[in-house]
Amino acid sequence: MKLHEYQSKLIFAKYGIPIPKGRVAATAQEARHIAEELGGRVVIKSQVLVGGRGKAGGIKLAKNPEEAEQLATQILEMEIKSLPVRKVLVDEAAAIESEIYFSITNDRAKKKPVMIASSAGGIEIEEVAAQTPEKIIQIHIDPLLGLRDYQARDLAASIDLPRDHWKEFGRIAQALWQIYHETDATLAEINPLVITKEKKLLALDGKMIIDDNALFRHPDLAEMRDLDEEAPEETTARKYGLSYIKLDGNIGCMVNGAGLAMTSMDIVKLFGGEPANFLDIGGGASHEKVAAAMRIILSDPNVRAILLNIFGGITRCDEVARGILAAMDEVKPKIPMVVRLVGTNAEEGRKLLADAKMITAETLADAAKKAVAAVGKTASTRIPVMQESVVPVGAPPAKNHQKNRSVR
Amino acid sequence: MKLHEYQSKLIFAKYGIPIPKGRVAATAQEARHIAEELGGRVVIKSQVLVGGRGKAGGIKLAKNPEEAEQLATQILEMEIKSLPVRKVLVDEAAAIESEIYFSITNDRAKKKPVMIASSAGGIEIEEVAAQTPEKIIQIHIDPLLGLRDYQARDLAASIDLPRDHWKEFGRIAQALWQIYHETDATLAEINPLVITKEKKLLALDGKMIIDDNALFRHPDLAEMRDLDEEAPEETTARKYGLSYIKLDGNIGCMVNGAGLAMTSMDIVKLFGGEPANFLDIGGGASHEKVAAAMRIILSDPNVRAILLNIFGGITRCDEVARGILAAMDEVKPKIPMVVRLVGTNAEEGRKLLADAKMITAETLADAAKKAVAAVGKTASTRIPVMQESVVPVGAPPAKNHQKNRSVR
Amino acid sequence: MSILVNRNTRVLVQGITGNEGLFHSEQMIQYGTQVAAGVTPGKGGEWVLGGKIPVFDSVKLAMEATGVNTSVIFVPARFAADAMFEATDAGIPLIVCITEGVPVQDMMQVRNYLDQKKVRLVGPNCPGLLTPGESKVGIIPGNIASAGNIGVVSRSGTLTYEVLYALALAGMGASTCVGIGGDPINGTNFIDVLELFEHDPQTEKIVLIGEIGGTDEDRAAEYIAANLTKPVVAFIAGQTAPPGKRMGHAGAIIEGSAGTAADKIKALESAGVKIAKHPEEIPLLLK
Amino acid sequence: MSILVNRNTRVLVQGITGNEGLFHSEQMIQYGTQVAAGVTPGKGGEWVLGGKIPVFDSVKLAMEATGVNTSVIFVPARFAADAMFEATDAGIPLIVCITEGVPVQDMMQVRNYLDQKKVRLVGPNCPGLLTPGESKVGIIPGNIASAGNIGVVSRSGTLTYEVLYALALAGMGASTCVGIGGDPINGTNFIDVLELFEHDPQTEKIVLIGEIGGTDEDRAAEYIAANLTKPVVAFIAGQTAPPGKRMGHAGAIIEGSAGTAADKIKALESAGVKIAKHPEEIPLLLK
Repeated sequence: MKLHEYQSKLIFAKYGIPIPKGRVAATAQEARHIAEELGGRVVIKSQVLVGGRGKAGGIKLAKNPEEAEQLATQILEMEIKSLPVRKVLVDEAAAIESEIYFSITNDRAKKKPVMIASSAGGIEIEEVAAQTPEKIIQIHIDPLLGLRDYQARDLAASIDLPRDHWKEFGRIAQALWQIYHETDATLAEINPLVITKEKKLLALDGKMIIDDNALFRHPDLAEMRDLDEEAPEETTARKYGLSYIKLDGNIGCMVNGAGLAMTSMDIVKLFGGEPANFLDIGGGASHEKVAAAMRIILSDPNVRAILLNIFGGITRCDEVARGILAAMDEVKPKIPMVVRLVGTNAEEGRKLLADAKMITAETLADAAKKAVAAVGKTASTRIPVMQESVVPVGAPPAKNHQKNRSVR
Repeated sequence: MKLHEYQSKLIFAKYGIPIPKGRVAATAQEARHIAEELGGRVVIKSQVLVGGRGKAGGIKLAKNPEEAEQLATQILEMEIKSLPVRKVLVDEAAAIESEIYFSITNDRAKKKPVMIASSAGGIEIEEVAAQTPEKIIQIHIDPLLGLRDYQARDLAASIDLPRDHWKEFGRIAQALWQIYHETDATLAEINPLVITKEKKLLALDGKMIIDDNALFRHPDLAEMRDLDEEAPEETTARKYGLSYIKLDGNIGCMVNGAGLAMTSMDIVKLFGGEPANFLDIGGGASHEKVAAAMRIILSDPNVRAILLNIFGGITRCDEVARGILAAMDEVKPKIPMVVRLVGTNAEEGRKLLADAKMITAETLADAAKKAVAAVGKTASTRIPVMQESVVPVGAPPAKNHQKNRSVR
Repeated sequence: MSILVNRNTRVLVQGITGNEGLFHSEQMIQYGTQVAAGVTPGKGGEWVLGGKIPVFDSVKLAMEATGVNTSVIFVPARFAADAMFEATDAGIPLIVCITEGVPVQDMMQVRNYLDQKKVRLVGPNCPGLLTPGESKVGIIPGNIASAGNIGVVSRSGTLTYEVLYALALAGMGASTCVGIGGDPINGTNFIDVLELFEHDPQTEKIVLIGEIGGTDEDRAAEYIAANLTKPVVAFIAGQTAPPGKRMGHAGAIIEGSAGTAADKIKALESAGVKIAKHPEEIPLLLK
Repeated sequence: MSILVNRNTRVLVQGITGNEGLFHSEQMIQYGTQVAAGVTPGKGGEWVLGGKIPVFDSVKLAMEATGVNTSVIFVPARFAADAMFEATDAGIPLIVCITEGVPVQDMMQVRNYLDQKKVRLVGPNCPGLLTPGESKVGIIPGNIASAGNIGVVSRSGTLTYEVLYALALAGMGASTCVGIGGDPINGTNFIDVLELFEHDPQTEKIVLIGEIGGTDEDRAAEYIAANLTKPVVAFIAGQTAPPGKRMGHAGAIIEGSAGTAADKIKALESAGVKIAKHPEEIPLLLK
């Protein structure tokens, strides 16, 4: 779960990392009030959960409260990568002397947290990493021991941080480690961490991602989730423990297991079709879950056929079959459905579905071919079931919305 | 540093360990007020930093506020093992079904924290350990990993705790671990942890000892030190970084290093004398420290001679010599002083002392013999220098006060 | 022969009284696996599955009483790390964690601790192990695979079943199938299993099933090129998946642009591995 | 021959710019020890002791530049654990920590971590090591000891000097003197050093100096009885000390009534060790 910049920085401040004075605003008037309180120049920063805000014009400097209001109005009317801006952060402008990149994240290859820093901080850091990797320093942290002070010092020395700042950098590093560890973050990033003209360290921007699997122990963080920032069908999917990502094709896929779901998509494509989504119903899917999954797939108006591929293991095919029947009973889809059930209780599942009007398949390739063929044949428009009840007014058009999401 | 029961229990409560309702009182009237607030029967418990309070009559049950006042008056007039009672804890009386012993401490042989529990809790636990050691369960904790939940469960199972209490016991165990770890305790003990008639777990008594070496990171705990509970000369000694323990003999000893200090005492005894104290001036003793040490030794009216044995390593003999001269200048002791200096800068040290009226010695045995002989000769009474300024009015007689202290 | 599990494997089921634990314990027993005991704290002394399997309060007690040598974990995600620590400290040499959704920082601690203790972990978030005809430890449906000479190793769950099924339909069997799980931090990896297969006389050919994300397949490719004499066929899922979610700049720095199916396929091909376009093509490439 | 340190020992001083670090670095150099570098974070690039010894910001940098093989730590107690972790992670095989007052929970973490990494620690709160005529690593005054065939191991600080001095006055010399320190949790213990002396050809006889508290001397006695062929003379300090502070009931449970000088002397005597009544008696018992 991604946190907004302003949420991340509030957490930073709680752990003692210095951040600029500032507050979040939902309206231009609020932004003006904050600018008045702060006095002097302020930065107006769009709060959206995508990168590249600056390049898109979502970050502006205002010389006075009037200009702050003006710019906030502009920014609050923007869409950045299809995401409408709903909030701006109004921060005191800092006098920057130099910019440092600093983060802690997981290194899956080394099975350890890694602390990353560079003297070449700022928005071009990825280019720095690609062009001059020697400017990026990585220090791994023993997960049982935690960050040692000497490691923070080594990092400071390695990025040639002036010695006057070592102690403060050490405190910030320990705070960032505590944040990373105590919030179950998979990323805690400060970019840039600036040295100001007043020779202070200041976290100008912050980004945090929390491990979804660990949210059960962080109810306070779970509440920070910004539902405005994700597609409504993804919200519904999460509620039911499903994993759903919308794509641009017309064959809806419902599969158990991420690997098999991806494989099903791959085969649809291999035989000339286009998958409309990734949808993993997970292990041990109950029939409520299956029904929810079907409603989500059908909420996409592009879908012309559904491919159901269930290989029973933890998931029992009879339970899935019951879910399919319940969902069909409720939503009465008018498009072709290709079903393939194999594995645990497959026989019982197939029996349950015997009377429903469905296309059955034996192998995965066979199922994909039949789904592709079905789309070719069907020309009937169908009622976009559930869509009205799922998509709130003012939500972004679903189509391009989550293009850069992935299955992992 | 030992904490009082009431201090320990306040820490317990902060970490979520259930304790009886109650508060500490310094007067009988206060005790009555607390008893009135609590209603019902209360327990009046003397707060002194020694064991065996119960057997000494320092813990009493009161049926009503009047009786609470009466008993508090009695207890506040007591001395327990020479320590006057200055405070009582007034706790709601619990209806006890059974008593558990539960603690976390250091196991120096295994180099790990150890969690200890027994179903035979209460004041006889040491006897249980001696007579029926199989009733005492020990589980070691990996200091890098911390207490695992399964270990708390194993402990609960091993002491045959009824299953209904396992979850609560697990929470208490994790809390006690956090307390032990976060306060740098060397002991965090609940004895007894009771199961009440209402089937709740309740920490009826608590004891904590904090690692003196770690107090630098716990200023809040360091403030909890009860100076009333230690000999004033020990307070002074700690202030100067000295380690001092009063004994019953008449030869004052001032030595650098605990092992050598004990050895000096042993040799004094071997040659027929009686050491008046253990005093380790530590490594790298400055002359202020040495002067303070001498004043502390001379504050004991029994002292008839002083044995100074300094073997220079980190400690430099010339610096010690300067300390001796400064102290002599100030306190002008009238008793014989036997001095032996060897090691780092011993030559310079001896030169500095050449003009002072002192008995010098080459070997440790020689020094001890001379000190014993000097006591035999001296009959002069001496002015008990510093004593008035060091010992506050109302302090306990120093003599028997700290009999059961040791050098480690 | 086979690897990791065989007819002598004596299994402990941690979380045996839960829905999944109970269902799959029964499936394992039906398959012929020696399920010797279960653990559910607070339920020690009970017997489950028709009174055949004793339940203990702790792994230690279960081990003392029944001498198990493998543990399979079905406990909920929030208790999974503790279950792995418990099994490790009790001295179980092989732990198979089926549970999905274990927090990644828990897994980093577990993995680092287990490495110290030289314990082998398979999973978490994995389907477990199957040596057809001998033993099944986990949730792989037993009826879809037959014994043979193909070693199967997979990061995936149900996709693994798909492959076993395709092999069986083609008249081929598996020596052992190892589902290593797809979590970012797990125990046994591709290389560990490839090494075991290379030294297993029964295994003649190997199937490797990978996914997008991470660099495990790339490192497996290097290992294959340098150490393996037995032929390997691979399938990589996720060729049509959109590019991965980036973990901020840090993810880009740590993992670079690696992790796409195309990259992995390229790496494996240069190691001499044949790549299947879809699972049902695997048996053809094995011939 | 000798144990642990000799003329090839190249020493790094952690905390070299502090008072104690600087003073004792000079003493070590004067003794002939190869002091190759120092570390004080934030002072890298400086030179100390007449411009002869370079100071680095970290142990890693110092090691890369100077190839030290032993580190001696003089940093304040609150930084000592970090210094030991740093030296360990940098790959220093022998760490000698002079610092006293290190919190005991810090030491439990350090000790458990170092054991994983197979690093040898001497101390903390110890006087260090001396191989007379070759190398001194720590704070033992060099001029009080001469080279010889007596191995000395001690939990004490200045008491160790007393013993070395008594040996020298009696015309005896030490092969190596090891001060293991008296803290409740430390690195190298009596048994480790006894084993090294047993296998050191130069060492013919051994002196063991113990104290009240703990059970290290008792375990050393068992080890001596079972494994040692060389004669051992011991002195135990604290015969007149009052009984130890008890760590509540827990202390009594963990350590029982053990730890008195009388107990330790009894244990050592039954292992065939001669007990000196005071340090100056040791040379007589060695004859």
